[in-house]
Amino acid sequence: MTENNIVLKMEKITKQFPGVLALDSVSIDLKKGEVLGILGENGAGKSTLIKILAGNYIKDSGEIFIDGEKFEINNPGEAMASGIRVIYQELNTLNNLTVAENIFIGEQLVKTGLKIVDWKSMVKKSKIILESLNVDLNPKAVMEDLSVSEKQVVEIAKALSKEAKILVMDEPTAALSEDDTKSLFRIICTLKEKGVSIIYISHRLKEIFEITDRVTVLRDGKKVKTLVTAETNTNELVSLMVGRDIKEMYPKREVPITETVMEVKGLIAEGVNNISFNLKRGEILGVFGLLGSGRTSLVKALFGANPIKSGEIFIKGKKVSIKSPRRARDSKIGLVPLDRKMEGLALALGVKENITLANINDLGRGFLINKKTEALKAEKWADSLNIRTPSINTEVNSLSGGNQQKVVLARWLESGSEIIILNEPTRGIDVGAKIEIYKLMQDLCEKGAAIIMISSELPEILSIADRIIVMSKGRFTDQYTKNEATEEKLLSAACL
Amino acid sequence: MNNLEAKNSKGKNLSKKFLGLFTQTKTPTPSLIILYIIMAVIFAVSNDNFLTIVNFKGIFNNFAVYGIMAAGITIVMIAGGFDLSIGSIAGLVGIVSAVLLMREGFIPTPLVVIIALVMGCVMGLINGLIITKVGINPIITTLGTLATIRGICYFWAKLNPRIYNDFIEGLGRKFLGNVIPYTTIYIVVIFVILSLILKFTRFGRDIYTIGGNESLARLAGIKVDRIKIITYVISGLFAAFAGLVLISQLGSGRPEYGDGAELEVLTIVVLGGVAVGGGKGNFLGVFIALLIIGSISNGMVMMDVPVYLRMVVKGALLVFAISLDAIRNRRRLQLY
Amino acid sequence: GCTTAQAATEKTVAESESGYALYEQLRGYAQANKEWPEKLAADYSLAFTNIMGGIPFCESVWQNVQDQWKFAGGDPNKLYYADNQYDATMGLQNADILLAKKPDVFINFQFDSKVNSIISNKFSAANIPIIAVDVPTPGAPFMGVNNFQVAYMAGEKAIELVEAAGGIDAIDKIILMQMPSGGEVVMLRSEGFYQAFADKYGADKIDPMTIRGDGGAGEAEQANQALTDILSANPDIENAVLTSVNEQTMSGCIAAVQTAGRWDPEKWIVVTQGCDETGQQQLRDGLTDASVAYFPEKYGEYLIPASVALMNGALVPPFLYVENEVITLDNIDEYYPAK
Amino acid sequence: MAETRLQESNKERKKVGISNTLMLFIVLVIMIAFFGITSQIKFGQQFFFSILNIIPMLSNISYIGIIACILTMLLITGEMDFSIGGNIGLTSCLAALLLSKGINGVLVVLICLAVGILMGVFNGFIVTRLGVNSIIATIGTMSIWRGIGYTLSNGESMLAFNPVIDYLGRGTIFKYIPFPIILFIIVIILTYIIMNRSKIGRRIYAIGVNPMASYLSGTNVKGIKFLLFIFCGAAASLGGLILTSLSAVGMPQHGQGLELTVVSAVILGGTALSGGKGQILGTLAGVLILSILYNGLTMLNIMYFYIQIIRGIVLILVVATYEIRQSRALRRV
Ligand SMILES: Nc1ncnc2c1ncn2[C@@H]1O[C@H](COP(=O)(O)OP(=O)(O)OP(=O)(O)O)[C@@H](O)[C@H]1O
Ligand SMILES: Nc1ncnc2c1ncn2[C@@H]1O[C@H](COP(=O)(O)OP(=O)(O)OP(=O)(O)O)[C@@H](O)[C@H]1O
Ligand SMILES: [Mg+2]
Ligand SMILES: [Mg+2]
Repeated sequence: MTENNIVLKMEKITKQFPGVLALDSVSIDLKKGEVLGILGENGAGKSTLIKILAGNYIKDSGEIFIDGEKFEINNPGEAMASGIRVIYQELNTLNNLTVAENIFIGEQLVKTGLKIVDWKSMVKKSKIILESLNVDLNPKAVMEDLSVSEKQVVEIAKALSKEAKILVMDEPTAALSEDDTKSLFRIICTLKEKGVSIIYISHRLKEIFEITDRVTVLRDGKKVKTLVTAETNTNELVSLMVGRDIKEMYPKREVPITETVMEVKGLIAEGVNNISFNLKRGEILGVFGLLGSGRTSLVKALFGANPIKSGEIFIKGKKVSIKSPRRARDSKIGLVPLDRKMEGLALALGVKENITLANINDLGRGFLINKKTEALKAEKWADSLNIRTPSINTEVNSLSGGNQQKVVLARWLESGSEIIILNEPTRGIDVGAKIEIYKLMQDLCEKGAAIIMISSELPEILSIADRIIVMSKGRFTDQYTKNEATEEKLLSAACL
Repeated sequence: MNNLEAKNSKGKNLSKKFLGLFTQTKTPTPSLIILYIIMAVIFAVSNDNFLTIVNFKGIFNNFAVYGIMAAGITIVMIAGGFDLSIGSIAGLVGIVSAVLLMREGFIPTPLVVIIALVMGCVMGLINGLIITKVGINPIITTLGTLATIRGICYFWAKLNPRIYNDFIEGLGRKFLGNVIPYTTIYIVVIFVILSLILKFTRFGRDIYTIGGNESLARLAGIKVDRIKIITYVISGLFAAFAGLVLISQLGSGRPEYGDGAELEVLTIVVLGGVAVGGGKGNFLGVFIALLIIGSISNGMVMMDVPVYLRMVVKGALLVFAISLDAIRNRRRLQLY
Repeated sequence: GCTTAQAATEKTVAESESGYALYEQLRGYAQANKEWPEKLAADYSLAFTNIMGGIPFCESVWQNVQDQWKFAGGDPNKLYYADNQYDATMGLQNADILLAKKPDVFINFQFDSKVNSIISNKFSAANIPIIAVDVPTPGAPFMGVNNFQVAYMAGEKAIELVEAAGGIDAIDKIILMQMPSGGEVVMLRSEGFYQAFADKYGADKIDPMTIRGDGGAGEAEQANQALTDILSANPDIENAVLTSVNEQTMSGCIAAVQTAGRWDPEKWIVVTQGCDETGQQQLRDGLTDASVAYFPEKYGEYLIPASVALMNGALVPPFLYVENEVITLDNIDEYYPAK
Repeated sequence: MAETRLQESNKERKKVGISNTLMLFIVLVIMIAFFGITSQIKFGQQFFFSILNIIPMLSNISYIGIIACILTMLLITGEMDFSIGGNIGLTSCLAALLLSKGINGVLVVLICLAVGILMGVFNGFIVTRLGVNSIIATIGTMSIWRGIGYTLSNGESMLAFNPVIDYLGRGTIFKYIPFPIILFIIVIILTYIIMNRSKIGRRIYAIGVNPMASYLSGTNVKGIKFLLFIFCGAAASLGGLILTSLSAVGMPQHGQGLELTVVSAVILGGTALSGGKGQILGTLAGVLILSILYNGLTMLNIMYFYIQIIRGIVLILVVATYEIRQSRALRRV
């Protein structure tokens, strides 16, 4: 390969955050029309690297070359102007505007001449883009009414709305179902043919192998290695990422499954239509479904955050009415929600405060908080879940996605929940952390907890769940035991 | 609950149909219109002078000043900002112009008008710069400029200039064909133009984006600071114009003019469905809110409600209006 | 009859010799409106609160107080000032602040007579004499206008004009633009006006034709809006009698009538009170027909002599009423020569 | 590992905790020094630094301070209560009215507080249950309360002398310290403990930062907001009673425009109106700065409109300095 087809070159990029050296002289290069994967554990610095490329953060040192020319990026505008488009890891949508408008934020289509915003063609164009992603979303729909997954699709559409030279995707499929992912890959391929260069960040090795040409591995802010995807394999990548060998990607232990702890009969709620199932002690119940199938609505209903219209819930044989998350918590149910930042964390508060948020009452006798107790509780979980943070008082805001997820989980472990509902627990979480979380889930089961796990990631749900129920359009369609279940069965049931 | 939702969605279709151009998604306008109709009926029944041209001339002239100020603050608030200094700006512009006009023909009228408007823009610019460049919360900033500017007005307290200038006098008093007050025309024109700008220019759309999520706006490459500053300049400009109308209607310039206008205008704008914190709002809503607030006091004089009770009724109506709207617009039940 | 009259005169003479002599003398100095022959105010301190800084009336009062204080040989640095901004709470705070400066006399110009009672307690506790301006302060000599009387005078003048214009039956409405937020004392300024009419034509005739409006905080703006509403509520008003609590309010009212396109100097009988600079201008512009002058620019001519008298341990008459005058276009130049 | 992290984090906490507030208190000290010196120079005697000045000033602002502290808590949850001024007007008229009916002072106090609580309940209801924007909702109730005050008193002010009421605002402890100041101090201590040490305080902050997350963690968001509105109602009517006592008069105009004063003080103290940020001590500093500024300038015979100008500039300058210091801190890292 000759120098001249190198579109982007980032040389010795260094970035320091309070207490963290996020990037330590990292260099990458990107060829015309290639897909470069970036792998790394949570906090490895992937997002930081691309945020610098996007002009979102200012690098402390290092150089950026585009088409061989040195290029200073001081703000997102300049980055976009030079053909860099980014799909950020965090959702960035305006909830009270329409889909079409969100897709064209900051660069609305205008009629030639008067420069008047051209709503018609914006709607038309967004329809085309959305169709190419084959989701049927009404461009005129208001963002607010969309489910997280639907929002994620809009994010992608936004990045595709304009011709890009370099397209960066930071975990674009985190919230996507298999189908959406497939159509996304189809689009990536066509873009490649058009000569667009793509940086693709994901924790899903499956995808890395499927779509990338080369892959760069980061660890703790340092670049470990760049390899040609075809010439490597899962184990090599994983061991490069985590710095040690990993035998089992989806470790599964045999946990004795005993009596029923939760029973749901004919549950009807917003987005949920007549769901019945039961959950046993020590069991991990997987819930599978496509975008908008009602899984989140279901768990929200179970957790009292989505009013139940009819149906009954029994916990340990006792009928309970869960009117609010408080009731849910008191009946020892815990929820790790889908959207960490919006629903999971108080970002401006410290790790400590977030871990103890669900059971402030136990932070000391009576009216006051015993800071010592609190600190020790927080420390315990920070250590045992190995949450990477300078201190337990650091704002969770500055933690990487994976570590943020651990904080949320820690909250429910701290409040000793027996029924733990995890909505996409490993979304945006690296292999190492994933395995830790799988282990954690099973430790909990051994301690007698029962777990409901929503997941769109087939290999994960297939190997971790003991039983899988499938939903479609808010209805229950089918259920399988671990041994019966196969990808085909699940997908077909999900499309019923 | 169900029929409520039904009404709600019907209302939405309605609004979609005939409010199309001026409204963003989810406007409170329909409920405001309904409320206004109810009010109008009550007032009209209790006093047949309510539904008369004479009366509406009065109503419109009464809220002219607030209406013009509302135009500016609406833009600022949609962009997520806040401007409490408008009353003081109007006051200062008013008294200074009046002083400039004291010596007949000493300074040509057009020049006075220009000076006035420029003053408004400059004060708006100062607000904008402090807020964006120093990065102080807009409420604090404008609370500060409110006090400062009001204080400056009193430099001219001793001379109390009356307006003899025909042009300025006509500005807020004349009628088109002896029916439509000029002031009404100003408001309608201003609101329509600003609506078009909001709906059909990138600048307008960027205002909504910034108000909705500033960091997102920055990521999208929008020049956030510049646009925010412009919104404050606009607000200052309209406050200045309001100041001119004020001295025109009152026939003199006094340092206390425009005192307390900020809360009145804020009430109108928020009632009109402009979200505190930004991202939402449209001028039709503001206009109807203007009508409602304007008619309340007028209607109470019509029904001659005892002076002391008027405050109570006014507040109650306000609370009722905003509650009605909240209930109507509650699409999913409030969790927290 | 005549004996009692004699007794009365003797009594006053006696009093003035015994007590008020100094005051009378100083009053003489003050009216001369130049340097006093004796610098009696030297090395005394005087505290003055203004009811509402900024409005012409109060500015004139304050100006005259300062001038007279200088004439009396007072040290400007020992003339303490605070602005009550028509706010009883601020009046209270200011009183406390000025009390901390231990003045020799305190002139209290604060709108709520009842709040004044606590103020007077504090100062008498520190035995600092008070002089009340326009609004009574318990136990303090009162200087200024008798609100009710003045309003009554205004009423009588209005009646005179009504009669001249063809009698009360030619009048559609009597509009009192009041200022409830100013408290009772200020209310008297319009109720006295009403009383004059009631006494002349009988309450049952006057009541139905009386309209009371809330002119807000005594400033033009709200008065303007209030009258605009009243006008639209009564589209048939052509000939009206209009009064208000002060000149600012009135300027707003007149503007409202003009804006409504219903202004006709012939048909509107406008009598107002205060006759500060705004008022004089309105008279000259033929907007108002008459204004009862309070002569704010003369207040100091009463206040400073009284203060200095008190400083020098002399007595001061319990009531120092301004000689009010009804000012019209005919006599305005006697009192306020055109500039 | 845990221990070291713990210690370092404690250090960090201290660093963050006070900076903003500390700066305000420094400003305060500078101001006090300035006024002390200038008044000495101008008048040749010390008017400012005198019991005769300081004590009355403090009791005059005590009711503002009490309300400000409570309002701070509400603001931190991201809600606002503009109706405090109207509440004061209503309360003071009610109190005077009841006293004039010869009702026992203690009973009057209790009734007024109860009514204040009711006003809080009303605000809380429309804001949390009907989901009305609290700014405009309370602007509405503000005028309702004041209007009721005018109606009760028929626009007239009423003398309110009564042993109990008198004591509330003008009574003294140890012969010198006025009772309202004691009340103020108590409120400061209580609110400080609540916000910095207590469980509910933690919930209040969390709600301000992310109501959804708090809700999904089992916090009763609506309930706490409701409670705080009630606190505000009670605090305002207590303030109303104190003001009634200080002026010995009940009048509907009492507390007019107070809302802006209090809010400026609170913001000056570093509370974010968007919620989630704020400190009681900051509010205390804010209240003191604003009132001492007025006191000192009046002491120096400064015309009111100059005072306004200076007040405005100080407000902006203080917060500006704060912002600048913060952004520097960020850049340094
Ligand atoms: N705004 C910030 N302030 C302070 N520290 C930050 C900030 N953003 C990121 N960091 C820190 O920099 C490191 C790298 O973060 P980054 O988000 O790049 O990791 P990542 O590779 O994207 O992780 P993930 O796979 O979970 O997204 C982390 O330790 C994180 O705590
Ligand atoms: N509270 C609600 N009110 C109205 N509609 C809702 C509500 N919650 C969800 N929906 C709608 O119901 C459908 C199911 O949403 P939900 O988020 O549960 O699907 P999902 O399968 O969880 O999607 P995801 O892939 O994000 O998990 C979506 O179309 C969503 O827009
Ligand atoms: Mg990342
Ligand atoms: Mg969902």
